[in-house]
Amino acid sequence: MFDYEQYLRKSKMPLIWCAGCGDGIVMKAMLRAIHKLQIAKDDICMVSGIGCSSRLPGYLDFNTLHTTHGRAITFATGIKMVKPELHVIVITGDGDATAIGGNHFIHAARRNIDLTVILFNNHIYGMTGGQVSPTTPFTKHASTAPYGNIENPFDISGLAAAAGASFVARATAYNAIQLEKLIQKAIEKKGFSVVEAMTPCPTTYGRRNREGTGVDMLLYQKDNSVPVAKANKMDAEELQGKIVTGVLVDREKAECRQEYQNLLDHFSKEGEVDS
Amino acid sequence: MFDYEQYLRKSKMPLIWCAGCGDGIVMKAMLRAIHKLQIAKDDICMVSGIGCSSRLPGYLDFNTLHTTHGRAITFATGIKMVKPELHVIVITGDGDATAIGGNHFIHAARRNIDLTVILFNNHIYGMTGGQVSPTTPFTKHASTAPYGNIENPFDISGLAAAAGASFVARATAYNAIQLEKLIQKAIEKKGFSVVEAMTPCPTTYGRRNREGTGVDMLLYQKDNSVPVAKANKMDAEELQGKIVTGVLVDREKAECRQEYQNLLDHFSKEGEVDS
Amino acid sequence: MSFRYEIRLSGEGGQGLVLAGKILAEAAAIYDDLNATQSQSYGPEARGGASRSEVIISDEDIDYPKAVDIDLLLALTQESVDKYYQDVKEDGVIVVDEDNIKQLPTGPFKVHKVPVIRLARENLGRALVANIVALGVIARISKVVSEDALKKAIEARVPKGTEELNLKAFETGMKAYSEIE
Amino acid sequence: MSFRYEIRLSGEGGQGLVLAGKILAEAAAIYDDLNATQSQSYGPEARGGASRSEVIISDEDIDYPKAVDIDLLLALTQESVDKYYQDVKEDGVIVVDEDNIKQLPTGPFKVHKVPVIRLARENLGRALVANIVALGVIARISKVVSEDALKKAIEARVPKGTEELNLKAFETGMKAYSEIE
Amino acid sequence: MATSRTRILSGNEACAEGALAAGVRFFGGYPITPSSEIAEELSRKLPRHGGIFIQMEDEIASIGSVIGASIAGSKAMTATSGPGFSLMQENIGYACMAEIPCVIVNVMRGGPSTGLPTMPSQGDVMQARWGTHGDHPIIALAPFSVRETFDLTIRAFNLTEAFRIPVVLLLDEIIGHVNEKLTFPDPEEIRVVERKSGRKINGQDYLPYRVTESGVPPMVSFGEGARYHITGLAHDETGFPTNDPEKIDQLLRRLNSKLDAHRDEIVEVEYSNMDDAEIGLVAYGSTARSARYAVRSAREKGIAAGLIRPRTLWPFADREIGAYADQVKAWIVPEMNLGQIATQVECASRFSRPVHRINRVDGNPINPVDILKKIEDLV
Amino acid sequence: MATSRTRILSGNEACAEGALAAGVRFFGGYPITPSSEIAEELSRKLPRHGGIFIQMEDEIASIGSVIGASIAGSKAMTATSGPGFSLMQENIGYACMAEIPCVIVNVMRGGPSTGLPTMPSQGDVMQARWGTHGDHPIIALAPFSVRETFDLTIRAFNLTEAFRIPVVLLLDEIIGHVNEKLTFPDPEEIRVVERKSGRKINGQDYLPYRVTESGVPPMVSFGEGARYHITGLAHDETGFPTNDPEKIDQLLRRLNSKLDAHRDEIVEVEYSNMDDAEIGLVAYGSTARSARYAVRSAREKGIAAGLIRPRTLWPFADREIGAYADQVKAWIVPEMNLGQIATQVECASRFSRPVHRINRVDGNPINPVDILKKIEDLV
Amino acid sequence: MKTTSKVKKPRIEINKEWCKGCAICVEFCPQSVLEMRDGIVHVRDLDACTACQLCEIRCPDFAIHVIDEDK
Amino acid sequence: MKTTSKVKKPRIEINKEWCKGCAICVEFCPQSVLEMRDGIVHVRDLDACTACQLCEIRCPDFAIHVIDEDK
Ligand SMILES: Cc1ncc(C[n+]2csc(CCOP(=O)(O)OP(=O)(O)O)c2C)c(N)n1
Ligand SMILES: Cc1ncc(C[n+]2csc(CCOP(=O)(O)OP(=O)(O)O)c2C)c(N)n1
Ligand code: SF4
Ligand code: SF4
Ligand code: SF4
Ligand code: SF4
Ligand code: SF4
Ligand code: SF4
Ligand SMILES: [Mg+2]
Ligand SMILES: [Mg+2]
Repeated sequence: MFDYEQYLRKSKMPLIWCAGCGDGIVMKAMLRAIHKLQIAKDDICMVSGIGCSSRLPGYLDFNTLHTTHGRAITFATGIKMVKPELHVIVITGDGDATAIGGNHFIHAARRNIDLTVILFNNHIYGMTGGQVSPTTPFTKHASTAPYGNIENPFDISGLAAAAGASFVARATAYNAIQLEKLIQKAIEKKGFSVVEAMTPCPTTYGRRNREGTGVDMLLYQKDNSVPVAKANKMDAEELQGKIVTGVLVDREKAECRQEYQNLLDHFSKEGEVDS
Repeated sequence: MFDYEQYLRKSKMPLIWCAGCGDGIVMKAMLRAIHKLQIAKDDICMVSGIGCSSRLPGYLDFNTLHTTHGRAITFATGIKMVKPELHVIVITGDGDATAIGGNHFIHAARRNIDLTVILFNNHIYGMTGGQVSPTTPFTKHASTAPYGNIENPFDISGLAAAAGASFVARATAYNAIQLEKLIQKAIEKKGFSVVEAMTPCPTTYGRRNREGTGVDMLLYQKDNSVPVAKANKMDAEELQGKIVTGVLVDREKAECRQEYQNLLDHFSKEGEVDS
Repeated sequence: MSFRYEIRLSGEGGQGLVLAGKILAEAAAIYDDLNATQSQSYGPEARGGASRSEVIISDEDIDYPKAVDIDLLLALTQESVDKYYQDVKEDGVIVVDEDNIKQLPTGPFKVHKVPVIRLARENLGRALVANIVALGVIARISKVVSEDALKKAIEARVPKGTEELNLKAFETGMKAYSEIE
Repeated sequence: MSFRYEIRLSGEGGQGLVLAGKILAEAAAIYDDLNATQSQSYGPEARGGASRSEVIISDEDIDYPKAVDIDLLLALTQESVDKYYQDVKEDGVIVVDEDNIKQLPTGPFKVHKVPVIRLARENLGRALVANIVALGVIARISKVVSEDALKKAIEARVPKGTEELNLKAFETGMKAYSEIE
Repeated sequence: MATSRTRILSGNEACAEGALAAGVRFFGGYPITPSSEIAEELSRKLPRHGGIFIQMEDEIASIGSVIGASIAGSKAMTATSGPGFSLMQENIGYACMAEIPCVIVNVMRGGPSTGLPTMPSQGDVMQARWGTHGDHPIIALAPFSVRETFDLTIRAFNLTEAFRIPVVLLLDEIIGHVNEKLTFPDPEEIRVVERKSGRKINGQDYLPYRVTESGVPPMVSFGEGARYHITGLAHDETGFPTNDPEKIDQLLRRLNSKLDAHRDEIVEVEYSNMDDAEIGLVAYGSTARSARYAVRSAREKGIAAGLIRPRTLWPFADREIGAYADQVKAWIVPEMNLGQIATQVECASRFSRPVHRINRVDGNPINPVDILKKIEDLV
Repeated sequence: MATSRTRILSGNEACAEGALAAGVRFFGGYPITPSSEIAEELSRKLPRHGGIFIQMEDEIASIGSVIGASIAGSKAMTATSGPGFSLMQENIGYACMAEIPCVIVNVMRGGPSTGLPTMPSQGDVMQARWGTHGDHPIIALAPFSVRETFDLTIRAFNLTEAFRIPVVLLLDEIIGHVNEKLTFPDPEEIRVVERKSGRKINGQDYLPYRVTESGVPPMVSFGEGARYHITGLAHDETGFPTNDPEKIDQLLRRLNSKLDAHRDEIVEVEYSNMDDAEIGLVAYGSTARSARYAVRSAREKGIAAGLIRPRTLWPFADREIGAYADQVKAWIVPEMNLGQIATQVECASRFSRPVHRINRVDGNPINPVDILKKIEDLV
Repeated sequence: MKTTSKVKKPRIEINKEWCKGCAICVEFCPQSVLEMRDGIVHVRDLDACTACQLCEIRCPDFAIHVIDEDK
Repeated sequence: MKTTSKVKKPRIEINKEWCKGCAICVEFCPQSVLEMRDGIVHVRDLDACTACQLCEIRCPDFAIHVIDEDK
C-alpha cells in the first residue's frame, strides 16, 4: 500500500490537467520509483520548463523549480554542478525538451551529466492549445498543421542516444509498472538518463485526430507497444506505428560532474590555491 | 584545368585565415564540386554563421549571407522555403553548428529540408581564440579547458543521422578529392545533407595540443583516416582516434519543402483562395 | 439617445461561453447592424478555456470592451455568481442555472432561475448546447438583439450539421424564459 | 612636474607587440613604481592578434589610456609607419625596422632605423624575439623606464625557459641603439 | 448595413488578415499565448495564397527564417509574446543592421518572465525600443481596435518595406482577443508598398548599401541576379565588412537617421477633444479605449479633457505631445505597465506640467472609471 | 612601493579576480570577444578554489546554469558581450522575477548585431535597463579602471546577494583589455555580503517570498531543507503561481520598488571639480577617463569644468545630477553610443540646461581633445 | 508491519474533489468493480475487487485509493 | 577545346600576395618540385613536375596554380 500523498502538496490539488490526461499516471509511476529508492525529499530537486507536463513539480514536496520554456536542463545543470549530492530530476514535455530546448537536451546528453529526464511525450504542445510538435507524427493534425503535418518527427530516444546519453528508455502511461521500473533505473544510473514517457493528450491531440478520450488513447498504447527485445527482431515496416518500449541504451561513459570532481580533488590534494 | 578565380571575389583576397588553416582546402573542394555540377552562380545562395569558417562566403561570387552565430540554418530555411529553386549551401563551424546552433542543426535534419551543410570541424572555436568546442576530444586542451577537456565530444555525423538527415558524409582536408566528391553528392541530394569536413586549425588547436603546423595536422589526417567500408569491420577499440570517412548515410525521406509544394499545388489546383 | 448594453456570461471552461458571446456579438453587429465587442478572461492557462465572456452592444463606437456596469449576468456556477453579482448594475438582471446555483444573490437587481443545463441535457439530449439555451433566455430578456439576428448568427457559427439542434436549443431557451415570466 | 610618456608599438599580428607592451607597462608600474597602462587595437577578428599596442607611462594617475601625442613610435612594417607617423608629437622619436621600412616618414621628429627583426633572426636565431630586441632599443631611447626594471619584467613575463634568450635579445637591442647613436 | 465583407473577428485574426492584404507570403513562428491564433490562422490561409507557413523550433529560428525569407524576396513576419520577443532580440538587431524588412508582432502579456501568460499588459514598450544591443532604429505601432489592427498590420508591412527597418506591432492581449466588427476595405483601396526593386539586376553593378538621398538603399532580393553580400558586421556601401572608422560611422549614422528623415511619415497620432483640453491624456492600445471612454464621460460632465493616442509608439510622438505642453494643466498617462510611456511624455513636454500615472500590472485592464476619477481629482 | 600584491592586469582579469574575492563559485559562459578572457581566467582558477567552471552550449544555457547554480547556493556569474547579452534577456527576466542573485558581465563591443567584435562601445546601456520584457528591476555598474573593475565586481556580487536583483556589470572593450596596475587589497579589507540565509531550515515553515520591511525576502538555497517552489509565473508569498490581482500587484510592485527603497545604497557617483563647475560633464566607463583628462586640461586653462561619473548606471544617478541642474551652464555627455545616457541627463536635469552630446560609434574611443574642444566652444 | 490471516474486503477510497471522471479506472479494472455515475467514479461491486490496484496505478488524479489490509 | 600532341612543360603560377607560406604544397608534392624560401613557396625543380596538381588542390590560399597545357 503506497501512500502517494506523503509526496503531494495537497493544498495545490486537484491537478490542473484535463480529465484523461496521462501526465498524472506518469507522475505516480515516478513517485513509486522515488519511494522505492528511498530518497529523502530534501535530496530531490525537480526542475521543469513550461508546458502542461512542466506544471508537475509544483504539486510535489521536493525542491521544485519551474523555469523558462525549454531551459530546464540548463538550470538543472547549474544545480547539479554545484550540489552533486542532489538527485536532479527534469520534468519536460516533447516541445519543451526537443523543440525550443533541443540544444540543451543534446548537450546534456553529450556531457553525460548525471540528470534524470522524464520526458512527457504527447506528440503535441498541450499547454498552448495543440500546435504541432517535433514529435507529431507525419500527416497528423494540429492547430498549426491544419492540413496534416508535413514534417518528419524526431525519434527522441534515438536522438538522446546519438547525442551521448548513457541511459535511454521508453514506456507508456498504459504500462505504468514498466514505467516505474524504468524511472527507477534511470534515477539510479549515474549519467544522463532519459525516460521517454508516452502519454495521451486527449484534449488537444486526441480530439483533433479522432483518437478519442484518454481511455481510448491508453488502449491504443496497449495494443501498439512492442518490447525492445521483440522489436529487434522486427523490420522497419512491421514497426510502423509501434511504440518500442524498454531499456534502449544502458552504457558506461565518463560523467561530467565526476570528471570535474576529479579535477577538484586533484587541486585540493595539491593544496594549491593561487589567486 | 580548373579556374577557381571565376568564383572568387578577388578584391577580397587574400583570405583572412591563418597560414596552414585547412579551411581553404575545403573551400576549393567545394568550388570544384559546384563547378562539376554546372550550377549557375546566380542560383547558389551561400549562408554562414559566425566563425573563421563562416567568413568563407564573403570570398565567393554567389548570393552570400553572413548571419549571426549559430543561426545560419534558420536563415537558410527561410530562403529555401521561399525560393526552392536556389541551391542553398550552409557554411558553418563545429561551434557554430553544434554548440550554439545545435538545435537548428537537428531540426533542419528532422525536417529533411533540402539544404547542403558543409560543416568545418576543427574541434575548436577558432575565431574567438581557441575555446573548447562540443567536438574537442576528451582530455584535449583549449583556452577554456586548461586542464584538458572533461566532456565527451559529439559525433556530429551520428547526431545528424539520428536527427533525420538524408545524406551524411565525412572527409578530411587532406583527402580533398574525396571531399569534393562527397560535397558534389551532398549538393545533388534532395534533402538535408551534411558533409563533415575535418580541417586543421594549427593556430588555436594544433599549437596548444602540440599537434604541430597545418602540414603536421594534415599528415595526421592522412594516417588516421579509415574508409567507412573498412571501419565497419573494425571494433570500437580499433576505431579509437580514427576518422571514418565516406558516405555514412544516404537514404530517401520526405523532404519538407517538397511536401509543402504538394500542399501548394493542391490548393492552386483547387483554385480555392479564400480570404 | 445612444445605449450601451453589457452582458457577462460566466461559468467554467468548456461550457461554450466564448462561442455564445461571439454569437451574440455577431448577431448584434452583423445582422442587426449595431456595434458589439466580445472579450473573455482566461484562467492561468490558455488551454483551459475562458470562464468569463463579455459582450458589449451599442449603437455607437464601443470604447471600453469590458463590462463596467453589467446589464445582464448569466451565471452557470455558484462560484461565478458569487464572484460577479456585485458588478451588476441597479435594475440589471441575473440569470442563474437553477440546478447549480443553490445560494442566490440579493441586491437591487432581478434574478431569474432557469435550468438551462438540465433543459439542454433532458430536452435536447446534449448538455453541450446549454450555452445556446442560455442565448434563448438572454434574447428574451435583453431585447437588444433581435431573435432573427440571433438565429442567423447561430446558424453561421455552430458546427456544420448541428444547426437544427442548436436552433431548437435557442427556442427552448426562449420558451423557458417566457414560462417563468 | 608630472610627465606622461606615450609609446605606440605597431606592426602586424604575431609580432609579439602586446607582450612587449605589457612588459614595458609592468617594468614601469611594478618595478619602477610609476603608473602605466597598456592597451591594444585589434583587427577585425580577435584571433588575428593586435597590430597596435600602446603604453602610457606617468608618475600620476593615467586618465586616457590611449596615445594622444606619441613620444615614441615603433613601427615594424611599412603600413604601420605610414599609418601612424602623423600621430607622433614634435620632438618625438620613431624607430623603424631597417629592412621592412623602405619609405621613411619626414616631419618634426627623429627617425631611427634599427634592423630589429634581422638582429633577432641572425644574432639570436629566432625572429620571434624581435619584440624584445625592440624593447632594448626603446629602453635606451625613452629612458622613462629603467633597464633594470625592464629586465625584471622580461624575466617575469616571457615563457619559462626562454628567459636567457630574451635577456640576450634585450641586450642586443640596447647595444644596437647605442651603436647607431 | 452589413455587407459580406463585414465580419466579427478578433484582433489576432485581423492581424493575420491584414498581413495577407499587405501581401505577406512567409510566416515563421513558434506558438505562445496570447499570440498563437495569428499563427494558426496563417497556417490555414497561407497555403491557399501560395505563401509559406512554417512553425520553427523556437523563436530564434522563427525570426531567423523570417529574415531569410525576406532576403529571398517575400514579405515576411512572425508573431510572439514577451518571452519569445526577448529571445528574438539578437536577430532583430541583425535585421536593423542589414536592413532587412520584416514585421514582428508581439501580443503583450504580463511580464517579466513567464509572468501572466493569459493576461493583458503593455510591459514591452521600452523593450521594443531597446531590446537588442547597440544603437539601432526601430518602428513600433500599437493599434487599439480590431479594425485598426488590420490597418496597422498593413502599415507595418508598408513601413518595413519602405524604410528597411524592422517594424514591431505591439498588440496587447485585449486587442489580440477582443472580437469586433471589421468591414474589409476593397482591395483596391488598400495601399500596399512593394520593395523598391525586384528586377533582375545584371551582374555586380548593384551597390546594396548605397547612400541615397532618402537614406534607404533600394533592395534587391537574393536570386534576382545581383550577387552581393549581406552581413551583420559593420559594412561599407558594398555590403562587405569594413574597419574604416569613416565608413562605420557613415553606416551607423545613416541607419539611425533613417527614422529622423522620415519621422513625419511614420509617426501617426489621433487626437480626441484636444483642442481645448486642460487635462491631456496620452494612451495607446487597448488602454486608449478606457481613456477615450473616460474622456467622453468627463466631457459629459463638462470637464475639458482630451486624449492623444499615438498609433506609432516608436519613434515617439514627442513633437505632437510637446505641442500641448503649455496648453494642458496636467497630463494623465494610463498604462498596463509601471509608466514606460509616461516617462516619454515627461520628456516630450519637458516637464512643463505634472504627468500623472495610472498603472496596472495585476493582469487587469485599466478601468475607465479609475481614469475618470483621476480626471475629476485634477479639476 | 610595489608589493607582491601588486600586479599589472587587464580589466577582464581584474573582473575574474574580483569575482573570486567576492566568493564566486560558479561560472557558466560561452566565449565571445571581447569578454572571453574572463572565462579563460576563471577556467584556470575556479577548480583551484573549489569552484565550478563550465562552458555551456550557448548564452541561454549559460545564464540558465548560472541561475540554477545560484539557486543551489553558489555565488554565480557569466560574462558575455552584446550578441550574447541579447540572447540572455529572457532568463535575466526570470532572475528578476524569481529574485535569484547573479552577476552578468557585458563587455561592450560595437553593435548592433555582430557589429564591431573587437572594438569598444557603450551601446548596450539602455538594453541593460530594458532588454527583457515586462517591468523589472535591474542594477548596472560601469567601472572606469582596472582597479575599479576589481572593486565593482565585488560590489556587483554584494548588491545581487543583498537585494536579489540581477546585477549587470558593463565593461567596455577598453576597460576589458587595458592593462594597468592593481594592488590587491588585503582580503580582510574586502567587504563581502553573504546570502541572508544559508541555514538548514526545518520542513516547510519558510515563506520564500515573504514581504519584509526591506522588500527583500531572505533566500534559502535548494538542498538546505526548506522545500519550496520557484517559478517565473507571477506568484504569491509562498512562491506558487497566483491569479489573484492583489497578490500579483503586490509582487510586481515589491519587485520594482526594491530599487527605490535601497536606491541610495546602490547609486554611487564620483565627482571631480564639480563644486564650482559651470560646464558639467557626465561620463562613465572608459569614456570617463577621456572626460577627466579633458576636465583637467580645461582647469589648467582656467575653465570651470567638472565631471560627474556615475559608477552605478541603473538605477540612474538622477538626483545627484539634478542637484547641479541650476549650477552648471551646460552639460556635456560624451558616450561611445548615440546618446543613451545623455537622454537620462536631460531628464535628470529636467531640461534646465542644454545637454551637448559627443557621440562616437565608429569603433574608436572618444579622444579627450574632442571633449576639450567642446568645453572650450561652450565658454 | 503485522500481517493478519483474516481475509478482509479491500477498501476503495474515492476523492470526489480530485476525480475528474475520465473513466480510466473503470476501463482498466479487470473485475468491473467500478462505474461512472454523474461524471464521477463509483464503486459498483466491491465484492469483486481483488485489490489488484490497477485502477489506482492508472488514475491520473490521485483520486482512487485501494486499501487492502492484507497487503 | 583543342588538344595538341606536343608535350609541354607544365607552368606553375604562384601568387605571392596570397601565399602565406604554410608549406603544405611543398610537403605534399610527390616530386619535391617545390621548396620554401623566405616564407614563400618557390619552384625548385620544374622538370620534375608531373602536373599532378596535388599541390594546387591542397593549397588553402589559392596561391599556386599548375597549368598543364596538355590537359
Ligand atoms: C519562450 C517561450 N516560447 C513559447 C512559450 C509558449 N509555450 C508554453 S508551453 C509550450 C509548449 C508546450 O508543449 P510541451 O513541452 O510538449 O508540453 P505539454 O504542454 O504538451 O505537456 C509553449 C510553446 C513560452 N512559454 N515561452
Ligand atoms: C551570440 C554569439 N555568441 C558568441 C559569439 C562569439 N563567437 C564568434 S565565432 C565563435 C565560435 C567559432 O567556432 P566555430 O563555429 O567552430 O568556427 P571556427 O572559427 O572554428 O571556424 C564564437 C563563440 C558570437 N559572435 N555571437
Ligand atoms: S491539454 Fe493535453 S497535455 Fe495538457 S492537461 Fe490537457 S490533456 Fe494533458
Ligand atoms: S584560427 Fe584556426 S580556424 Fe581560424 S583561420 Fe586560424 S587556423 Fe583557421
Ligand atoms: S483494485 Fe483492481 S479489482 Fe479492485 S477496483 Fe481497482 S482495478 Fe478493479
Ligand atoms: S481514473 Fe481517477 S480521475 Fe479518472 S474516473 Fe477514475 S478515479 Fe476519477
Ligand atoms: S603539380 Fe604535382 S608534381 Fe607538380 S608541383 Fe604540384 S604536386 Fe608537385
Ligand atoms: S600551400 Fe599555398 S599558401 Fe601554402 S606555401 Fe604553398 S602556395 Fe603558399
Ligand atoms: Mg507535449
Ligand atoms: Mg571550429
